[in-house]
Parts: sequence; structure tokens; C-alpha cells
Amino acid sequence: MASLELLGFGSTGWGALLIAAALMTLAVTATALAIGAVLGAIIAAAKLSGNLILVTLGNVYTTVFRGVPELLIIYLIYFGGSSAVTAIGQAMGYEGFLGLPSFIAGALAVGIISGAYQAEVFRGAFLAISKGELEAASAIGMHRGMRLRRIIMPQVFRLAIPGLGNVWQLSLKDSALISVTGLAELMRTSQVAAGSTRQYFLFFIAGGCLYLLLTSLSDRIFNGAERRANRSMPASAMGQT
Amino acid sequence: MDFTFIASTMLTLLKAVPTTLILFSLSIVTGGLLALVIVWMRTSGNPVLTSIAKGYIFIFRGSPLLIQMFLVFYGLGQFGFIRYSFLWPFLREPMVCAVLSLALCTAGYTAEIFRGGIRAVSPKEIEAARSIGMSGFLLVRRILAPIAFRHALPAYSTEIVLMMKSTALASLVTVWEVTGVAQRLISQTYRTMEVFLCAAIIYLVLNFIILQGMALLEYSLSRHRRAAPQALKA
Amino acid sequence: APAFSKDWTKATITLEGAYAPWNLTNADGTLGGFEPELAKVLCERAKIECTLVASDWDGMIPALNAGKFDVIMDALSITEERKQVIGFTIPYAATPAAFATAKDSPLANAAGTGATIKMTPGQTGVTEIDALKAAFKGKTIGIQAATVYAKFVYDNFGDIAEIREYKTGADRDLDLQNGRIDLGFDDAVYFANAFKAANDTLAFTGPEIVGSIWGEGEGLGIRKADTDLRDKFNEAIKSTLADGTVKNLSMKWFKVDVSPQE
Amino acid sequence: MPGVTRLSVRNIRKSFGTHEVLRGISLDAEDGDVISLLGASGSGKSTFLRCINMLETASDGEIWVDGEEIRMVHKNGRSKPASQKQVDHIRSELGMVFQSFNLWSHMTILQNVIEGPIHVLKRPRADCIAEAEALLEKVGIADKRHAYPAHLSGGQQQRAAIARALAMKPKVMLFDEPTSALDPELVGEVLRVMRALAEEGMTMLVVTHEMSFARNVSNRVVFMREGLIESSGKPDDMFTGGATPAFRQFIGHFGSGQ
Amino acid sequence: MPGVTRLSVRNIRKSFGTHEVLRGISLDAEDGDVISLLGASGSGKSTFLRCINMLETASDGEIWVDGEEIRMVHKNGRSKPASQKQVDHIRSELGMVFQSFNLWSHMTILQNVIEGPIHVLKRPRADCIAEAEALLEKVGIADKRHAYPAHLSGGQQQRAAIARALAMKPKVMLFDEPTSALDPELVGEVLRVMRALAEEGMTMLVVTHEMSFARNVSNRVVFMREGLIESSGKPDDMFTGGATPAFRQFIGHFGSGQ
Ligand SMILES: Nc1ncnc2c1ncn2[C@@H]1O[C@H](COP(=O)(O)OP(=O)(O)OP(=O)(O)O)[C@@H](O)[C@H]1O
Ligand SMILES: Nc1ncnc2c1ncn2[C@@H]1O[C@H](COP(=O)(O)OP(=O)(O)OP(=O)(O)O)[C@@H](O)[C@H]1O
Ligand SMILES: [Mg+2]
Ligand SMILES: [Mg+2]
Repeated sequence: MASLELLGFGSTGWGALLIAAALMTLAVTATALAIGAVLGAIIAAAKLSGNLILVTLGNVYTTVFRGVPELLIIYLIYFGGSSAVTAIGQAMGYEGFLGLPSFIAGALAVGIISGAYQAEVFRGAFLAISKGELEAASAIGMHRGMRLRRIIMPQVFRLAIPGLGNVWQLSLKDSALISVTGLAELMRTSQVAAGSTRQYFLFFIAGGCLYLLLTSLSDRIFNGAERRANRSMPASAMGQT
Repeated sequence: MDFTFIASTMLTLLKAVPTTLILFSLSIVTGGLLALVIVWMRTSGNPVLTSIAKGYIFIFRGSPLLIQMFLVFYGLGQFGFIRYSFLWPFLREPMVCAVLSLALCTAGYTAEIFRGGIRAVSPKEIEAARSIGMSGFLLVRRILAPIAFRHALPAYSTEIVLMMKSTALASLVTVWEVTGVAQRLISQTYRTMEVFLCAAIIYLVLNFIILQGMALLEYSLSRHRRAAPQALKA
Repeated sequence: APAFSKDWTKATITLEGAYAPWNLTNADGTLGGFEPELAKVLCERAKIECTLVASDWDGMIPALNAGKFDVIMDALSITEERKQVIGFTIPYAATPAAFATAKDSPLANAAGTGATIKMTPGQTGVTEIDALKAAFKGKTIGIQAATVYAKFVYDNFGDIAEIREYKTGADRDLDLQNGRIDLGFDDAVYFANAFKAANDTLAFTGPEIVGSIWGEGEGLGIRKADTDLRDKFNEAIKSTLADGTVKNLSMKWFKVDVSPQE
Repeated sequence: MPGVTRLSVRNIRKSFGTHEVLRGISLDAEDGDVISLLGASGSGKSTFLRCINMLETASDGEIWVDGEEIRMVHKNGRSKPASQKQVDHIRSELGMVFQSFNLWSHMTILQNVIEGPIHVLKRPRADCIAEAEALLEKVGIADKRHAYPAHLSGGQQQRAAIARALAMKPKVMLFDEPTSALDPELVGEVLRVMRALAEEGMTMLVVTHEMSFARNVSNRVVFMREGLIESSGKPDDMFTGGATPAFRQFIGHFGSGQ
Repeated sequence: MPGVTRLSVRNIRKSFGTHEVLRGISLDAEDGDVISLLGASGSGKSTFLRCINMLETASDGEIWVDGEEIRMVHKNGRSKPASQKQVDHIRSELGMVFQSFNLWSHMTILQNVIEGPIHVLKRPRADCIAEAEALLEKVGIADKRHAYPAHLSGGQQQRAAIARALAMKPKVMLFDEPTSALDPELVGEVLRVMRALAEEGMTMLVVTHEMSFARNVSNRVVFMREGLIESSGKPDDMFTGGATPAFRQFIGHFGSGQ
């Protein structure tokens, strides 16, 4: 069949390009998630700090970056970031245009957005920790940082895994919007293949399947992590009579 | 800044707000109901229902909405048996297809969010309910759902805001909502930043209202958790 | 745009790489099609070392102005609106437009099919168009949003037919096959290629329309400030039009001649 | 109708993993019986109560409540109740006070108490509220009825849990250390309430470490040891003459301390 | 060094909303003092202990631990500790056993016990494990050391909580009903452990409903009523001659029941 040939690895097959694109999507999303984890932890800490200024700043961040369409943020960073870099370059005597590479611009944009979502996930997980256990930690003289590291973080991590799984999914799909920067990730490559061959269904379904493959890989990782983290919990009362 | 341009852009975009709101509210309601069914299947303990629910969640969470919408709108019509069935008069309508694919997608996410809320309910409180003879729907309605909903609320408000932004994709299927109109304006004027900024302000205001509403709901549902012990802060 | 004087020995040209047959991507990732081959000749004649990069259509014009590349070559019609933001070379192509419908539709072979008519901007009272109006009454016409063709359909058929706007021509073609709409209107060269992908279930109906109504044609997009670069390419385009290079490439890729007629 | 067997347990077994916590326990209780369940920490007392109202599924054995057997199905080596409806019905006749209270955190104390009568028993709201307030008065926390569980002291939570169970007017009550968080004065108060219930014919199974309760209020004492009933009998017999050496050691502190 | 004042509390007050739970409490405890804190449910005993180690911030009053005053700042009508560092330091010298145990759910029992010594006191891991195992042995749950809290019985959790507090070797221990979930045999065991600690000079403040403990182990009894110290004195005086009518009523059950 001609369509199978189009998906294959021969000279007329798009297989190799599509797989490279899926790996690019994976790389850009993983980078974005890491950036977002750092930002998210900081913002969550600010929102929980009780300090009016920090709380307000945290709220502004999460409201803006969750409330504004992702595409606009990607545009702002891709174009705005380039102007900034060029301006810095000129100040240092370099003549000409300095671009923010599309991988970095894309990962940064998706990372900033994912940070807003991760902040909410972390905050929710923190609030779900038993107050009594925090008190027990205070009572033996654990200071703030240690309480965070020894009692809060392990439990936040456990309680946050399902939420982080969701954020990963979101970032995976936000990464599709980076196609406007010309980065050859999965969505753009599917569209290019569809436009070049005019086989729209074939390539959109192939692209969709590759996204599902990435999802099932990451689901496996998140499920494993969740099982490991939940071994201290009693069997949920849900399934029983 | 060209204020007359911004003002006229704003006016054009505001005219598309009702379309966005219709898409949004219809798909949230439909998707929410569908999510309840899926969560019920997912937690039923019946292996067949559970795998169907898992498969559903996997597919609709796992692939981009853009592709889903494309396949629903342009793909279904490729099948003769659909094109000549009683469904076609509905599926022929772009608005129906847009709401359908938005709802199918959000149902997958919402189901996972609700399930997370259910898992956060203390097993001890469920036991207490079972011990007085509650089970099934009564247990869900009186104990499980209120506590789980309270737990799920932050994640759910996130999902609602995401849906608001996802409506932007509906222009792919010829439903011209705010983002679609903005993109059309851009391809007429090429003033990307100005037009997008106007659109951003509209979404920001809509989402701000939603988030405030959800925060209010969250506050009113957490009376039992307020006045937390001070050790939290110290 | 960076305002440094440059002697233009090097330039970056962008195209989408997904708009066959104007430009497309081969399965090995290289770019091909009418425009990449023409670009090669133009650059040789202008003595510029060119790099071709693919980028997304949606961000192309702002990215040009942000300095990410120097030239857009992507079937870019020269229009008044675009002239506000970027500069253009003279056109290297100009294409006719026409209606398409399903082969088995009652609208197939409408009056004037096979003929060519010439129109100017704002022209009314054309007998062939009036005949189409009578035939298309109450039907649904699909167009690609924000194109010169969209404006034409609104101006001439807005009062008698329902008009539905699509983000891309390809989406519209699929709906034409699905039967959600009755007619499509677009660039005839584009359509000819689309029919093949649709297994020839679609066909032209009514006359081909040519002339200044579609503007000057397709040209290279270049930052307004870079007049010296524009001049170099203008010279190169003139020479490729004069010696028939454009015509040859056009016959190879489109099977018709799209060189702009005077 | 005295003499009617309200609760009958035959040869119950339960394991967690490889650890067999209950190793064959049988027990009968009639109308108005008050049975004290004594035993060392970890001997399986809580697990036994939880098996009776099916919060844990026993791996073997029979349970009869009010003459009705809880039907079980056995499949792939696991057991579960055959009919959820029957389980719900039986549970509404079995009251339970948990060792860790398990109040519903999203409801006030009053809401906790009226929840079951209104929604499980479908009784009129106004009646339920009136009765709940009387019950809260009886256990001394009427002034806290609009507070949430998290804002109560330990003893107040325990009394709320007792009121919640009593509001269901069950035929059989299962108490898991119902006075552990109470001061002596309140212990006396609660024991008085329980004695009155016994006189009205309620059957009670009480896990307790309160020897004075075992001796003075209950009419039978059951001593559990490592998942088995080591000995049982009338309180007077157990606490004086007929005790086994193990039981004597268990109550040693009580016997000598004061 | 007997006779050294380890803990000194001056005129502590605490309100929740409009409800004043502590209305001015003062107390001194020296090396080796074992003070029983008695009082009705809701009289403010837990709140008092929580104020001493700053889990609740008292609205008024002074707290001295080991000769050092916990410095407070008062701003906009709210008080808070001046130095978090000082609070952390003082807390590591104050052990606390909670009424509701509050074991860390993500750690095994052994991990719960060694957590403080290793990470707060920075002692060598191997030593901490050895000591923790000895402590768990002492309270009788050494076989459960690798289990998670959710898989333990009530009494086992309570003993783990006691071991966790003792592992910090604090100078002052605050116990909130440390034997409420224990059977008489274990109560005797735990009381023996506490008596030994007292002899080694540890200062203890024990909220309890166990009158035999108050009478036989402690060297002072403090009776709280509605947020105030109603009376206090040597156990023998309190339990025989010098008791106030309120205290007599409070222990009534204990006095007569057996
Ligand atoms: N977080 C809180 N918010 C509001 N009120 C509270 C809070 N914590 C305790 N209280 C109230 O303060 C009073 C004293 O509570 P506390 O826990 O100190 O009592 P207690 O003497 O320890 O009682 P018990 O013996 O029952 O444990 C009670 O009436 C209780 O309802
Ligand atoms: N969910 C569980 N998973 C594994 N082991 C468990 C679980 N629940 C209880 N156990 C174990 O079963 C044994 C009996 O527990 P149970 O709670 O019945 O004791 P108990 O007699 O009520 O003790 P206590 O007087 O301390 O409350 C204990 O050794 C306990 O560790
Ligand atoms: Mg127990
Ligand atoms: Mg207390």
C-alpha cells in the first residue's frame, strides 16, 4: 500500500523524520518540565509563605500564565526574547541579529507555563499533608528547611505525582504549539508531511499515535512512581464493600 | 501605540466572545457529565468497565486536541455509514462537532482529576460511613463526593481555565471564536502583537473571573479546615 | 529590523515546506518544489549565498521583521495590507482562480466552464459572474479566511450564498468531499493539485478568473529597510522571467505557466 | 424479647499477608448482653470488630446478625459478601464506635450525628435533629454542635463518635475503646449511658482497657490472645477464682495497682 | 543537679476566637519532677502542652525552658516568637507525645524513631539505629519496626510515638495521654519506663486520665478546670485529705468504682 510506504523508512518514507520529531518533542517537553518544576516550587512556596507581597506575586504569576493563551506566551518569548538578546549583543558590540534558538525559546515558554500549573499541584499537595505530622516534626525541633526536606517534600512528592502526570500531559501538548517557531517537533513534522504529500488523515493519525506512544511511556513511569510512593498507605477503602 | 487600531481590534474581538462562551459552557457541562460516567466506570471494580475507561482516558488525554478535533470534524464525514445516518444532520454542524470534541477531551482529564480527589478522601471517613450502612450512590453523594470535590477543586479550576483556552481551536472547524477572529485579523493586518495582546486581555479577564469564582467556592467549602494550627506557619 | 549596512553576500530564505507544489518537504527532510528550485537560480544570478530554512506560516511575517531571516518565498501574494508591514519584489508568479465542486454535484459544469475571463478590482456587471450567481443561489461556499479570494466571494456572492471560512485550503477541500459545503473558491493551480489528492472526485466549475483583481501576483517578501537586497532580487527575477526559467519550472511543477502576464 | 440471639460469630479467621491475626473466633450475644473484649495490644480486637461489620472481609467463618446470615461468595481464593444490599441493611443495625473516631471532617458535629438517621434510615429531619441534640446533651457536648471535628479536643471527638453511633438506634453496638480519651468523671457518665442502653435491651460488644467497666457493667468477659479466645466467662468468675494464668498476668496491674 | 528549674510557665493565656481556653496558667517544674495534669475533657490540657512547645502561640504570658526565656514579639495584637532558631533549639529539648500520635505516614516505625536523632541532633546513624531498636524493644514493638504506621494497631502506634519522643533524649517530656490506647499490662510497662526516666532526672508533664499513675508515679498533681489551675499539690494530699470539692467530684468514679 502506498500509504504504508509513506510511513516507512525507505527513501520515500517519513518514518525516520517522524521518529526524530517525536524525540524532539520528548526533549523539549522534558526540558520544559524541569524548568517548570523549579519555577513551580518557588511560586508554590511564595503562595504558601503568608507574606502578603509574595502571595500576591505568586497569584499574579499563576493567574497570568494560566489565563493567557499559550500561543501568545510562545510568541512573546520567541520574538520578544530575540529582541532582548539582540539588544544585549549590540550593547556588547556585536553587530547583527542574535536569535534565541527555537529549542530554547520553546522550552522556556512551555516551562514558564508549566511552572504555573506545577505551582498549583505542589500547593494542593502541601495542603493535603496531615497537620498532625507537621506538628510532630516541629515538636522535635526540626527547623523550617529540614521539615521541608524530610517531611514535606517526600509527601508532597507522593501526593503530587498524579497532578504532575497531568502537567506532563499538558506540556507535551503545549509543545505542539512551538511549531510556530519552526522547531521540527512532532506536530509540525506531521503537518509538513501532510501538506507535502496531501495525505492529511494518514499523517495526523500517525502523529496522534506517536503522541499516544509518548503518553503510554510517561504513564508507565508516573504509575510506577505512584505505586512506589504509596506503599506506606493502607489499601484504599474505595474498592472494598 | 496606535489606540484607534487597538480599540477597533478590541471591538471586533469582543463580538466573538459570545461564541467562545457558548463553546465553553456547553463543553464544560457535557464533558463534566461524561467524566462522571467514566470515573464511575474507572472505579467500578468491574474489569471490563475499568479497561474501557482506562482506554478512553488514555486516548483523549494522550493525543493533542487539535488532532482529535480534526479527526472528528473532517474524519467522521469520510465514512459513508455516518454520512448517510441519522447522526449526520447533527454532525454536519460545525458547532456540534466543536463542542463534541472539546467535551470528549475534557472528560478524559476531568475523570482523572475527580479520581485524584476520590483517592484523597480518608479511608477512615469512608469506613465510618459504611459502618452505618451507607454504600453505593448514597455513600458517594453524602460523603465521598463532597470531600472529593473539595480536594479536586484546585485541579478542576485549572482544567476549566484550560478549556476556556482550548475553545481557541474551534476555528479549525469554522467556528470563529475570539482566537480565530484574532488570527484572521492578523493575517489581514500583520500586527501580531497588538492583536494578540487584545485577545490575551480578553482571555485573562474571562479566566480571572472564573478563577475568582472557583477560589470563592473553595473558600466556602473549606470552613472545616480554616483556623489551621499555627505550627503550619511557625 | 536591524539597520546596519550590509553588502548582502549571504541571505536566509524561509518557506513553509508544506504547500505543495509551491514548496514541499521530501521524505528525507530536504526541501523541494517550484520555489526552492527557482530560489536557487535567483540567488546564483544575484550572487548571494542563500540558505533555505523551513518555518511556520503563522509566524512568518513577524519573524521576518524580527530579523530571524531575510526573505520570505512562500506563495506570498502582494497585497496592500502586507505592503504596510513588509516590502516586496516584483512578482515571479500570478495565478488564476476558480470554483471547484464535487464531480457528481448538480453544480458541476456551470456556465463558462473551461473559459477564462479577465477582471479588474471592483469590477461589477460581468455577465459570466451573474450567470454563476443564479446557479449558486442558496448554496454554501467554502473559502480560506483572509485571502484575496475570500474578499472576492464576499463581494460577489455574499448576498445569495452562505459563506464558510476555513483556516486552510486543505480543510476546505476535505469538507467539499464530505459534502458539508457545495463549492470552494481558490487559486486554480492549488486546486489542480488538490484534485489529484482527492482521487479526482472534485472538478472545476465555471470560468477561470485572471487579471489585476488578484493583485500583482506572488513576490518575495523582504524587510522594508533592505532596499538593496530587494533591488538585487528584482534584477534576478526580471532575468529569469525574460529567459523563460520561470516558465520552464512552472510547467514542470504546475503543468501550466504561472509567469505574470503584462 | 430476651433470650433472642442477636449476634453469632462462627470460627472467624483473618490474615494480613502471611500474618494470621484472627485464628478462629466464635461468639454469641443475646439481647441485652454486654460483652467486654479484653486483650493485649495487637491481639486482634479491633480487627475482630471490623470483621463483624464487614469492614474487613474474614477469610473464613460465618456471621449471623439478628438471625440472618451474611451471605458470602468465594472466588479465586478471595471472599466477598454476596449482596451489598444485605450488608448495608445489616450495617444499619450494627452501630460502631471507632478507636480513632473517624468523624467526617467536612461536617459539623450535629451534621455528623444526623447524617445516618436522615439519609440511611430516611427519618424526618426535624425529629433527627431533636434526637441528636438530646444525645449530644447526654454526652455533654451540646455546646459544640456547630463546631467541626478538627476544632474539638480528643474527648469531645470521642463523645461525638459515640453520639453518632447511638443516633442510628442499632440493635447491636460495637465499641472500640469508647472511653480511652475520657476523664474519670466522663468515663462514669458514659458507662452510665451504656448501662441504661443495656437495660433497654441493646446488645453491646465493647473492646476496653477499663477493667472497672469489664467487671461492673458487662455480663460477660472475653479475653483474646494472639488471635484466639483464650478464656471467657462471667466477670466475677474471671476476676476472682476461675481466671487462667495468662489473664491473671494481663490484669496484674489492675489487680495490684490500687 | 537536682533542684534546677527546667520549665517555668508564667500566666499563659490562649483563646480560639472568642473562646478563652487558657485563662492564666503558671507552673514550675524542676529536674526529675513528674507532674500529672488532670482535668475534664475540654478543660484545656492539650492546648496547654501545645502552648509550651509553641505549636500554639499563647496570647499572653512567659515560658522559660532550662533557664532560657522564649522571646516573643507582639505586633498588631498578635504574638509570635522572635527567633525561629531559638524555638527550634528549645523544641529539640522538649519531647512531645501527641494525643493522636501523629506518626509520619511515609516512614516505617524505625525511620520515625531515628529521624530526629539523625537529622536534628546530627548523631551517627549506626548509634541511632541501635538505640532506636533498644527503645522499640523496651515498649514491645521491635517486631513491627519495618511496618508503616497505617498498618499498626492503636496501641502499637501509641508506643511508637512514645519511642520516637524518647529517642530525642529531651530534658523535658510532654505526654498527652500516653497510655490511652494501651491495655493494663502495657500501661504497667509504660509506667515503669516513665518511672525509670524520672529517676534519671527527666522532667515530665503528663496529661492523663490514669488516676493510679497520678497517685503512684507523679510527685505533683495539677487539676485544671475551665482554663485555670483549680488546685494542685502532692498526690497523697490531693487524693486523700486536701482535695477541693470539684476535684473530689472529678475523681468520684475512681474513688468509688472499685
Ligand atoms: N483549633 C481549635 N479551634 C477552636 N477551638 C479549639 C481548637 N482546639 C481546641 N479547641 C477547644 O478548646 C478547648 C480545649 O481543648 P483541649 O484540646 O485543650 O482540651 P483537653 O483538655 O485536652 O481535652 P481532652 O481531655 O478531651 O483531650 C475545647 O473546648 C476545644 O473545643
Ligand atoms: N491493615 C493492616 N495491615 C497489616 N497488618 C495489620 C493491619 N491492621 C492491623 N494489622 C496487624 O494486626 C494485628 C492486630 O491488630 P488490631 O488492630 O486488631 O489490634 P488490637 O487488638 O485492636 O490492638 P490495640 O489494643 O493496640 O488497638 C496487629 O499486629 C497489627 O499490626
Ligand atoms: Mg485496636
Ligand atoms: Mg486533649
